[in-house]
Amino acid sequence: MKLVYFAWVRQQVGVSQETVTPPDAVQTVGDLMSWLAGRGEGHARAFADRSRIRAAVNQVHAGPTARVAAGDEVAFFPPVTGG
Amino acid sequence: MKLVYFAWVRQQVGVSQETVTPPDAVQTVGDLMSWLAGRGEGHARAFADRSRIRAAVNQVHAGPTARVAAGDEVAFFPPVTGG
Amino acid sequence: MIRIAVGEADFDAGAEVRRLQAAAGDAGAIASFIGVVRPQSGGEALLSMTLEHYPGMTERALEEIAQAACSRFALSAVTIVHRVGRLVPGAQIVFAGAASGHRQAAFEGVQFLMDYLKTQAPFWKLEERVSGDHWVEARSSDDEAAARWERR
Amino acid sequence: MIRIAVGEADFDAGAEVRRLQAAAGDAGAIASFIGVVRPQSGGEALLSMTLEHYPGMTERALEEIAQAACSRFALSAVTIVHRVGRLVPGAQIVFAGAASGHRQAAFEGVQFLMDYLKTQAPFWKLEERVSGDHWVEARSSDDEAAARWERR
Repeated sequence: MKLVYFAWVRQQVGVSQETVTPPDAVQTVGDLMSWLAGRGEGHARAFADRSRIRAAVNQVHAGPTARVAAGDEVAFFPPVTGG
Repeated sequence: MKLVYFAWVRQQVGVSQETVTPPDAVQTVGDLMSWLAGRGEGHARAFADRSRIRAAVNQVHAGPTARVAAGDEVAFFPPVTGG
Repeated sequence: MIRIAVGEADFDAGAEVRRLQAAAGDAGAIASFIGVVRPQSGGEALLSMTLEHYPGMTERALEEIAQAACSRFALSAVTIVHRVGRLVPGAQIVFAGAASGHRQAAFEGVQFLMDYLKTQAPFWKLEERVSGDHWVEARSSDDEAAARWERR
Repeated sequence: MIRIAVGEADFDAGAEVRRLQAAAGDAGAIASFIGVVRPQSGGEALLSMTLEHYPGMTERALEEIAQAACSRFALSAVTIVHRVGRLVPGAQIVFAGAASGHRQAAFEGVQFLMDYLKTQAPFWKLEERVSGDHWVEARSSDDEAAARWERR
């Protein structure tokens, strides 16, 4: 599973992307966030307040109950501020 | 008093402007329209249906009860259609 | 800054936008509208559109509309350019633009300009069609569009 | 016709407007919006604004927003140009334009584009101020602006 991070989420995690193989119990975006929060200090800081994080699965906006699977590209980022 | 006409009002009256000296009884834009309607065939046709005519006194939109006086520039035209 | 221009010459919409930007100062939002002569009217081909206006009153009316928009929507710059004379399909008729610190104000400013321009500024359109010449009739939808600003 | 462009290069708003006009066909109404980097933010001078985005998803999101606007407002042409990278105050950030047969549809089309762009397209702004770097926070007013289209 490919993970990509943007804006301050990227800065706190410390990398812009990484490839991970989460355990089978990780079925949703929400599960993935919980699992990622335990991966280290940067990840813990980034995912400390999930209300501040948005996600996309395969480049489509996705809520915490959206399913994730091996081979997916999952992105985590703050609410967007373009325009 | 200077009168100016635009669009089909101008075409029906037959001139784009004229100088007139209406009688003292002509006090308002409405009075002026009634008086002008009697000035000839073209004028009669132009002012036949007053609901279709708008006016300006000294280049400011004016209703039928607006006052007119010697020296004024009074314009008659259809509802505007610019833009 | 208010810029009003009425004349036969065509205008450069890009240059007008740049001018608004330059005049906008701190304003980060610039909205604009361009009206173009359509190729059809009343179900038949339009050969040309001739715009007549009331010189003197036109500029005065546009200036008043621009002033009203500036104070109502806190605009930092407004431009209205309106052509007169004979225009062919595809030709630009009007440019209206507004600069503001907020995008909603910029959008509403330009809509206000267009709604009042269409109901207050002394312009008249004569269409030359295959079937003959036709004066364009004022539309009640334009009156209603302008009236919505009165109700607020 | 839908035109989407995302990149570091500056754009020519005038050329974009002319392109919309050329693509507009019978459409007589063209509305557009330009966003510019402001010189101030949070009460202090802004030195620069860096726009980060999600390559791939950005273009897809903009395309979807443009498609939605086209079908909803019967637009004949839509353009969205969005810059990324480091921009200084006064620099253009975004151009959004729509062509339609009716001015109200053109205005609403561009407002829809901007409201969804601000809440759906994956862009993030990092402000460089004298006091340090600050990520721009999403504004609830932008969410509300986008939500009004859902309610209709």
